[in-house]
Amino acid sequence: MKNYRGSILFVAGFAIALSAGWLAFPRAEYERQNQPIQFSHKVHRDKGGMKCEDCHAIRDDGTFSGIPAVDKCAGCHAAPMGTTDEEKRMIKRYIEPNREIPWLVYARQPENVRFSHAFHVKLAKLACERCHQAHGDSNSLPAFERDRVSGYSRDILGDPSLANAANRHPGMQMDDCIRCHQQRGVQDSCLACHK
Amino acid sequence: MGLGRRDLLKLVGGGAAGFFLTPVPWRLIDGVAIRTESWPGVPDPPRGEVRTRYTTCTLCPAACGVRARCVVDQPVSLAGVASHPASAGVLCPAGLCGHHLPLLPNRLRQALARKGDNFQPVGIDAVAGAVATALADMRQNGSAERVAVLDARPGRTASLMYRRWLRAAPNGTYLLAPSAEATAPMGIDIARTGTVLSFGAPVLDGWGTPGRVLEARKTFRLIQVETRQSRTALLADGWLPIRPGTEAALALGIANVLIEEKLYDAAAARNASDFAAYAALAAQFPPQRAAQLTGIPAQTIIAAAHDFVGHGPAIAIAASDPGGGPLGEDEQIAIAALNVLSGSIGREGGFLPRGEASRPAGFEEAALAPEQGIAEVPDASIRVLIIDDARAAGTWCWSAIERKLAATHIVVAMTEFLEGAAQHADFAVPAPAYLEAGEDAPAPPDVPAAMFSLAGALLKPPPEAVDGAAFLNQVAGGGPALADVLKQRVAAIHASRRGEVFHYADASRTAVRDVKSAADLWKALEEGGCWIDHQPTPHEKPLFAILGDAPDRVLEAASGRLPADAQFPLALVPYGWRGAAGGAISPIMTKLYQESDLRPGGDTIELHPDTARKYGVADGHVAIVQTRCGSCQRRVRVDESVMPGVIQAEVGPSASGNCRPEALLNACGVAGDGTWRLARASLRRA
Amino acid sequence: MFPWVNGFKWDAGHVIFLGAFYTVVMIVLATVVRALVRSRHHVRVEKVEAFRWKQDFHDLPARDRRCRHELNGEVDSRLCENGFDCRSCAKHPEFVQAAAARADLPKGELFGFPMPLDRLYHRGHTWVRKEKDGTLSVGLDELGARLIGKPERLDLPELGQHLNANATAWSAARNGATIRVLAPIEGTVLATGGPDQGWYLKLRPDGPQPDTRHLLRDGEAVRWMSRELDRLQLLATHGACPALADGGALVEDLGAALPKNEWAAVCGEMLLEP
Amino acid sequence: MAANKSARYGMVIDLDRCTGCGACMVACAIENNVPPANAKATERTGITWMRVHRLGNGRPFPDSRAVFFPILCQQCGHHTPCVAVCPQNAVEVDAATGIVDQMPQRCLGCRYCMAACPYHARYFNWWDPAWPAGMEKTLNPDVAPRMRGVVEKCNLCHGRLHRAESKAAAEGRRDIAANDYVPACVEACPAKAITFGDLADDQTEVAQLARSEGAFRLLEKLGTESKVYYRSERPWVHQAVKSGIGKEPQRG
Amino acid sequence: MDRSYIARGLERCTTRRFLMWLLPWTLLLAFGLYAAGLCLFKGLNQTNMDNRFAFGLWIFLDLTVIALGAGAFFTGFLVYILRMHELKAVINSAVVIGLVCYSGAVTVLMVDVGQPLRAWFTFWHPNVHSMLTEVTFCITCYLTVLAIEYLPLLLKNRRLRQVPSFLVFEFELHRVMYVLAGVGTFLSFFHQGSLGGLYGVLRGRPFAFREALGVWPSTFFLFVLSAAAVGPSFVLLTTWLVEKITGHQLVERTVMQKLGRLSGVLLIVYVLLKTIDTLVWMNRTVPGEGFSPQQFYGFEPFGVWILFAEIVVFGLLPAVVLLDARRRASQAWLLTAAGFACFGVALNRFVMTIQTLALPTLPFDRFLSYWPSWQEVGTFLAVVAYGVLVYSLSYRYLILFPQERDLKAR
Repeated sequence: MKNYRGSILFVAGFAIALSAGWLAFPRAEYERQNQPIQFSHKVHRDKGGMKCEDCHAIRDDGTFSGIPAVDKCAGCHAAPMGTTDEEKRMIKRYIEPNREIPWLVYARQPENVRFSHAFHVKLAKLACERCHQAHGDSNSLPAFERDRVSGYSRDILGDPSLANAANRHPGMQMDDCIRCHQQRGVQDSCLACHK
Repeated sequence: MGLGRRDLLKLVGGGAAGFFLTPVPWRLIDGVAIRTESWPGVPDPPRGEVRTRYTTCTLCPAACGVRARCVVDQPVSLAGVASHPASAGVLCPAGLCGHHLPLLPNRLRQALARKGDNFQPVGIDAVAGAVATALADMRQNGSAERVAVLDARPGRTASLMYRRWLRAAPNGTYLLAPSAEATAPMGIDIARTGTVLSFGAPVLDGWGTPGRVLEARKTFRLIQVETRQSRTALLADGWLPIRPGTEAALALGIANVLIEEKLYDAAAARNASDFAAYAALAAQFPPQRAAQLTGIPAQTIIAAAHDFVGHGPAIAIAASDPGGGPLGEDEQIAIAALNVLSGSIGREGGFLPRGEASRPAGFEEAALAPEQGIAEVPDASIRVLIIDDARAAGTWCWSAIERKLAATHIVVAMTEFLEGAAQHADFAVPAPAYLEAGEDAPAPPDVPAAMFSLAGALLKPPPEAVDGAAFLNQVAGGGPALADVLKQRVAAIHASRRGEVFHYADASRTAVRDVKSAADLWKALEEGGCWIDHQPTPHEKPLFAILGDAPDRVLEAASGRLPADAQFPLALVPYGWRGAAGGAISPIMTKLYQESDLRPGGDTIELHPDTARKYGVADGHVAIVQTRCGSCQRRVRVDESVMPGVIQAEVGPSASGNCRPEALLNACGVAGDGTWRLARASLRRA
Repeated sequence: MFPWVNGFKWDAGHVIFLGAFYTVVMIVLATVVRALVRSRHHVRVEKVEAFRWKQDFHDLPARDRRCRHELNGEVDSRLCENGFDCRSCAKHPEFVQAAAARADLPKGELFGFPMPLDRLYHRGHTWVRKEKDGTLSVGLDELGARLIGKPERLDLPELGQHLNANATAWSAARNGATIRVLAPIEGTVLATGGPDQGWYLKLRPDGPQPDTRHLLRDGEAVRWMSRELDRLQLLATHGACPALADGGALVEDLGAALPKNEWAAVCGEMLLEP
Repeated sequence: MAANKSARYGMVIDLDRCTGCGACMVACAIENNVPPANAKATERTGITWMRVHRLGNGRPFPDSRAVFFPILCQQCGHHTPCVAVCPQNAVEVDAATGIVDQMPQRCLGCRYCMAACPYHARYFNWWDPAWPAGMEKTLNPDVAPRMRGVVEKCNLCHGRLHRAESKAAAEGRRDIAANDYVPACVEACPAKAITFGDLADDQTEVAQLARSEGAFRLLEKLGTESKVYYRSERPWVHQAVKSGIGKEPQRG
Repeated sequence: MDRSYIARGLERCTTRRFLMWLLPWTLLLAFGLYAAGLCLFKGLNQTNMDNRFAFGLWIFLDLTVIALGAGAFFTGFLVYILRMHELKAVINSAVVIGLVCYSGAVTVLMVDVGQPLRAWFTFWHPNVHSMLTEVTFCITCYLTVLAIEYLPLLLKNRRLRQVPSFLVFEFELHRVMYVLAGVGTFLSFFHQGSLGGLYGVLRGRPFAFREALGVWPSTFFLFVLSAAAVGPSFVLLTTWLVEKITGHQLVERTVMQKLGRLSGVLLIVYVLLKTIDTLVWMNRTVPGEGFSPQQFYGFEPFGVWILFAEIVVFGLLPAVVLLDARRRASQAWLLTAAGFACFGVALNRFVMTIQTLALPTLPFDRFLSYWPSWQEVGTFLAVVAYGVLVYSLSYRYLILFPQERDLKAR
C-alpha cells in the first residue's frame, strides 16, 4: 500500500487538473453580457414581412451594412407597433434621443481583419448560414460571450470545452478561414484578409 | 494518514502534469498574445457607412475643391476634386489634414475676456455689449476715432457685409490683412504664359491656385528672383540669388536692358502716360549698376532680360511671402512696370481682367466702406478693432497693427483658436472652424475668371460659436444672417444668367441659364460645386501712370533698402509658407516638422557655413538674433545653400506644433510702408 | 512548427530544419527520461548506499585512495580501484601471495596508542570482531573514537536492517556537523550499542563464513594506523595532535580540541567522506 | 484574392517635378492611420511610411542645388531583404500584387527587418499610437492602427486596394479597375510627380516611364529589383545617386 | 552557519563576508531589473535605439557574451567527446559560465523585442530561412541542455545529495553527460554560426554582407571558429580571476596553459580565414554591390585602424603569444594574450553590429552615432550582476574546481 500511495496522489492531482481545465475553465473563460435590448428576427420576418437584405445588405461600394443604424429602426418604430415593454424601452432609450443602439456583435472580427461580404456572398456565392447560424428563425438574442483574455467573442474563437463538443461551433478564427480557403484553393497573402 | 510534504508534492506534480494536457495554458498564451492587438494603447477607428461629401477649402485664398471621405458624418480624409477649374484636383499638406482642425484640443469653445495677462470666460452678448457701448460713446461725442474690421480673408460675401456694416458705423474702416493676398481685378492666364519672372513669389510652393500653376508648370519658363534658395528657386529654370532688398534695382536693371535694346512692347508702352519718366529712371540702372546693387552679375541680368521677353507672353510677379509679408509698394511698382514692357497686361498668357460674382442688391461698391491697407490708416486712430479669422493672422507682425490702436481701444478677435493676433485681443469670440462654417469662397487671386464657390458645412460648430456677420448683427442689434445674404447672392448669380456651374461630384458642368431656379443653383453649389465665368468684363486700356505719384520713392527704393550698419552686419530674412500661415495646425504636421527635416520650422534660423563660422555658431546651437527692434532665440541650421551674410528664419509652426513667431516678427520690425520682410541683425551664440 | 499550423510547407527547408530540431529535442528528452527511470529503479532496489560509496570513493583525493599493499610496502605506488573492497580485486590475491613470506611481529599498541589485534580493521576506522556466537561486533577504532568523541546525536540503523560493506553504518552528529561511518562488512543488524558499550553494532553475517579479505589485520593494520596518524598530523595543523613519534600523546577528544570547521574537515578526511 | 492575373504594382517618381511640399507624407499618414509624433520623437524615431529626403549637390552658394527624394518601401521583388530575415513570417511578397506585406499582428518587434532594409523604409512603433483626444474618430476605418512595439511600413495603401476589390466584387467583377486603386501619396501629389500602376503590364504609363531615359532605381546593384523608380533629367542627380553613400545632406 | 552546505575540505570565507560580497551585486541587479522593467512596461522608447539604429548595445553585448560563453560547449566537447581529461578541472566552471552567459543573453533578448508576449510565434510560425529563427531555436535548446548539464553540479551539493533519489539521479546524469555534450556541441555550432549569419546575410548592408558558402555566409563559420577560439581563453581568465578573488589556487597551471594553447591554435586559424574573407569581401563582394571598400572606412572614428586592430592587434598578436610555449609559461603573457583574444572577438562583434548600422547606405544618409540610454546599460548590468551572483553561489556551494582540494592539501 505504502508504495502505491504516491502514485494514487499523483493520479488524483492529474485528474483534478484535467477536469478543471476541460470543464470548469471554458465556462470561467467567458464573461456573459446581455444585449442592450431584445430582438426577434422571427417576428420581424414573419409579422413584419421583412427580408434579411432589408437590414443586412451589401452596399454598392462593396461594404456591408452589418447591423442597421437606429434610424432604420425608427422608420417603423417611431411609435410602438407592438405591446412589448422591450419595444417601449427601445423607443424611449434610443429612438427618441436618436442614440445608436450599442449592439454586441457576435460575429465582429478583430479590428485588423478585413472581411469582404461582397467577395464571399456575391462572388463565392456562400450562404450566410455558412458562417452565421440561421438567425432568421431566432426569437431572441442569446447572451454575448466575451473571452476574458483575448477580449473577442465566443463565436469568433470557437469553443474548446467538452461540454458541448457535440454541437461545437467551428469558430471564425484565422485557422477556420484558412481551412475553407484551402478547400476552395484560394491562395492569399496576409494583407488580403488583414488591414 | 495525514498529507506529508512529499505527498503534497506528488499531488501538485500530478496536477502540473495534467494542467498541460488541458486547454488552459494554451488558451492563455494564445489569448494574451491576441490581446496585444487590441490592448488599451490601440485606438478603435470609427465604424459606419462611408460617404463622400464635397465642399470648398477656405484655409487660404486658393479655394480648392475638397472631396471629403466621411464615416457617417465625420470626415476621415480630404482630397482634391479632380479637374476642378482652379485647383485641378490638388490640396496642399495643410488642406489635406484640414479636417483635424475642428478637433484640435486647443479649440476655442466659448468667448473669453482679457483679465490682465490671461483670459476668462465671458458671454458673447457681453462682448457685443462692450463693442456697442464703445460705438455709442463714439457717436455721442463724435470722436474722430475709427471702428475697424480687419479681414484676414477679404473678398467673401461676409467681407461685403462687414463693409456695409462699417459704412453705417462711425468712421467705419475696412482693413485688408497685412499679408492677405490681394483680390486684384486681374487674373493671370498662367496656362498660356510663356515666362514667369517671379520676385520672391513662392510660385511652386503655395502661390495663387497651386493646382493650376503646377499643371501649367510644364509650359512656362520660370525665373526666380530670390535671396533664399526656396523650393521654387530649386525647381526654377533660372535662379537669381539677389541681395536682400534690391528687387527694385533688378527690375529697373532689366527694364534698362529691354528699353536700351528696344525689346519692349511699344504699343503697350504708349498707354503709359509717364513712360518717358520711367525710361529715364530705368536709364539710371544700367546692368553694371544693377549688378553692384543686387550682387547678380551684369551678364546674368542681361541674359535674364532676354530670357524674360524671349518666350512668348511674359509676366513679372511680386507676391507677398506668407511669412515675410508684402514687398514694399515702391518695389511692386518697379516690378509691375516690367509687365508694361512685356505688354502682358490684358493679353492672353498675361494679366486678364476678370469679372466678379454678382452681388445682391444693397451691396454696390458705393454702399460699402472702401478697402484700405493698414499702412493707409493713421497711427493711434482705431478705437474698436474687430479681427475676423484671427487664426489666419498667425503670421502678422502685431506691432504693425498695435501702433494703429487708439489709447483706449477694444480689440475683438473672431477666432477658432487663441493663436496669432487673438492673443493680443481684449475679447476672443469662438468662430466656426474650417468645415463648420457655411460660407463662400471668393475667386482665387490669380484665376482669370469670375468664380464663386460655397464651402458647405460638413460638421456642426460648437454651440457657442458665431460667425463675424452674426456678431456684428448682435452689436448693431439686428441685420441679415450670412446664410441669407449668401442665398441672395446665389440668386443674383442665377439672375445674371452668366457662367456655368462645375459639379465636384462628377466633374460635369451646367450653364447657369440651364439651371432652373436659384434654389437649384444653391443646391448644386452647396452639395459641392463652383460657379465660374470666363467672360471678361468689358475693359478698355486707359492711360495710366507706371510710377504713380512717386517716381522719386521708387528711385529711393531701387537704390537699396538695406543701408549698411556696422552694429548689425547681417540681413534677417523671414519667410513662411501658406500652409502654416494659419496659427494652429494638425498634429499630423509633425511628419513635416518633427519626423523629417522637410521644413526647418519656426524655431530655427539657417546660415551659410561661413556666416556660422564667423559668428561662432554651429549646427544645432541656439543663437540669439538681435535687431534694433528686438531679439529672438532660435536653433541654428547650417546650410550651404544660404547666401553668406544672410539669416533665413522661417515664420510658422515648429516641431512642437504651435506657431509663435511673435518674437521674430517683432524683431523684424515694421518699415514705414508696412512691410517687415527685411531687417539688419546681429548674431551671437546663446 | 507542425504540419497543421498555417505557414508550414513540406519543403526541404522546413523538413530539414524542424527535423533537426525534433531530433535534438527527442535525444535530450530520451537521455533525461532514461536517467530518471534508471535512478528510480536504483532507489527501488536500494542501491543508493552502493552509489554513494562509489561516488565518495571516486571523489576522494588520490592520497586517500592508496592501495593497502602500497602502505604495506609491497608495491611502490598504487591507487585502489575497487572502493577498498579487495574481495572484488583481481590483483589482491597476487599481493597476498607475495606478502605471505614476510614475517610480522604484531604489537598491541603504537606510540602508546591502543591497537588491539583481536579484530579486523576497515579503512574507514571501524573494526570487526568475530564473536563466539558467530555474530560480528562492529565498532570505531581508537582513532575514530577520539575523532568523534561523544556525539551529540547518534543515528544507528534499525534492528533487522541489512547493511552492505561500505554503506553508511551509522552517523554521528556533533559540532553542527554529521559524520557518517562506513560499515566495514555486510550483515544484518542484531543489536546496537554506542560509544559507552565500546561497540556500536552486532551483525549477523550473511553466510556462515563471512569473507573478510578486504579488512586489515595484524601488522598491516598497525602500519596503516601509523600512516593514518601521520595524515592526521598533517591535517590538524593545531597542537591537538603532537608529534606522536616524539612521545607526545594524542588528545582524548579531538572533537573538543579542534576548532569546529577544522574538526569536521578532519573527520571527513579520516572517515573517507569527501 | 486581388486581381486574377498577377500584377507588379510600382511607381515612377519624377524628381524634377517634386517640390518637396510633403503632401504625400501627410496624405499617407492620414490614409494609413499613422499617428502624430510623440513629443519626444525625432526624425529617427518617428513613423513616416513616405518620407521626403533632400539631397544636395554639395556645392556652396550660389551653385548649391538640391533635389527632393520621396522614399517609401521600394517593394523589392527579388532577394527582398526584409522577407528572408523575419523569424516568424510577418513579412511576405504578395504573389498577386507584388506588394511587400508587413503584418503588424504577427510581428514581435525584433527589428531585424529594419537592420536589413537598405532604404530605411521600415519604422518601429516606439510609442503607443496616440491621437489627441477625440481625434480617433478621424481614423481611416479601412486600416487597423498598429500597436506599440511592432514594425510597420508602406504597403502601397493596401486599404485602398481592398476598397477597389470590394467595389469590383459588389459589381460582380474579380479584376479591379485600374483607376479604382491609387495610393494616397500618388493621389495627393500636387505636382503629379508620382505615376503609379502595374509594371507587369507594358501598356501602362508607369511601365513605359520606368523604361524611359533618365529612370533609375536606388541601390540597383543590390539586385533587389525594387518596384519604385525615380526619374530626373538633371545629370548631377544621377551622379549623386551613383556616387554612393553618406553625402552629408543639406537640410530639407 | 551554512557550513553543512559547503563540500568538506573546501575553504570558503565566512557567511558574513560572503553576504557582504553579494550585497553590491544584488543592489546592481535590483537597479538593472528596474531599468528592464521600464523598457518592458513603457516600451522601447526608453532606449536610445531608433529606426536607423534598430539594434544597439544589447545585440552587440549578446553576441559578445554568447561568444565568450562558448567555453562551455567547447570544453565539454573536448572533455566528453575528445576525452581530454585534464580539462575536467575546469569543465564545471565552464558549464556555469555558459549557463550564465546564455540565460543572461536570452533574458536581454526578451527585453529587446517590442512584443515579448508574442515571442513564441517564432516557434509556432518559424521562417526557417531566417538566421534569427535558427538562433532562437538553437539557443533555447542549448539553454535547456546547459540547465541539464548544470543539474548534476547542483545535486552534488553536500546537502542535496543526502536525498537518495537526487544522489542516484546525479550519478545517472553523469553517465550520459557525453550525449548532452554532443548535442550541446551540435547546437552551439549552429547558433554561434547563425549569429554570424545574422549580419552576413544582410544584402542591404554591404558592409556586413558576405557571400554564401553553401547556405550560410562566410561569417557563419568565422563566428563559430572565433567563439571556439575565445571560449577557452575566457574560461582561463575567469578561473584566474576567481583564484585572485578567493586566494586559492584552483587548477593546475598546466591546465591553464593547455587552455591557452587551444585558444592559440584556433585563433590563428580564425585570423587566417578572417583575413582571406576580408580580402574576398573587398575585391569581390563590395564592388559587386556597386560600392568601394574605402567608402566604408571614410567615416571617423571608424577608420581602417579598426580593421587592423581587430585582425592584427587583437587577433594575430595573442594567437602568436599563445602558441609560443615559453611565453605561455609566464602567467602574465598567458593572461594578457587571453584577454586580447577575448577583446578581439568583442571588437569583431562590435564592428558587425554597431559599425554596420552606423554606416549610411543611401546618398542622402548621414553617418549615425548612437549612445545607449541608462536603461539599456542598466538592463545589461543586471545580467552582469546576475552572472556574478549565480557564479558566486555556485562556487561557494558546489564543486566547480575538482582539483581545488588536492591543490590545497599540497
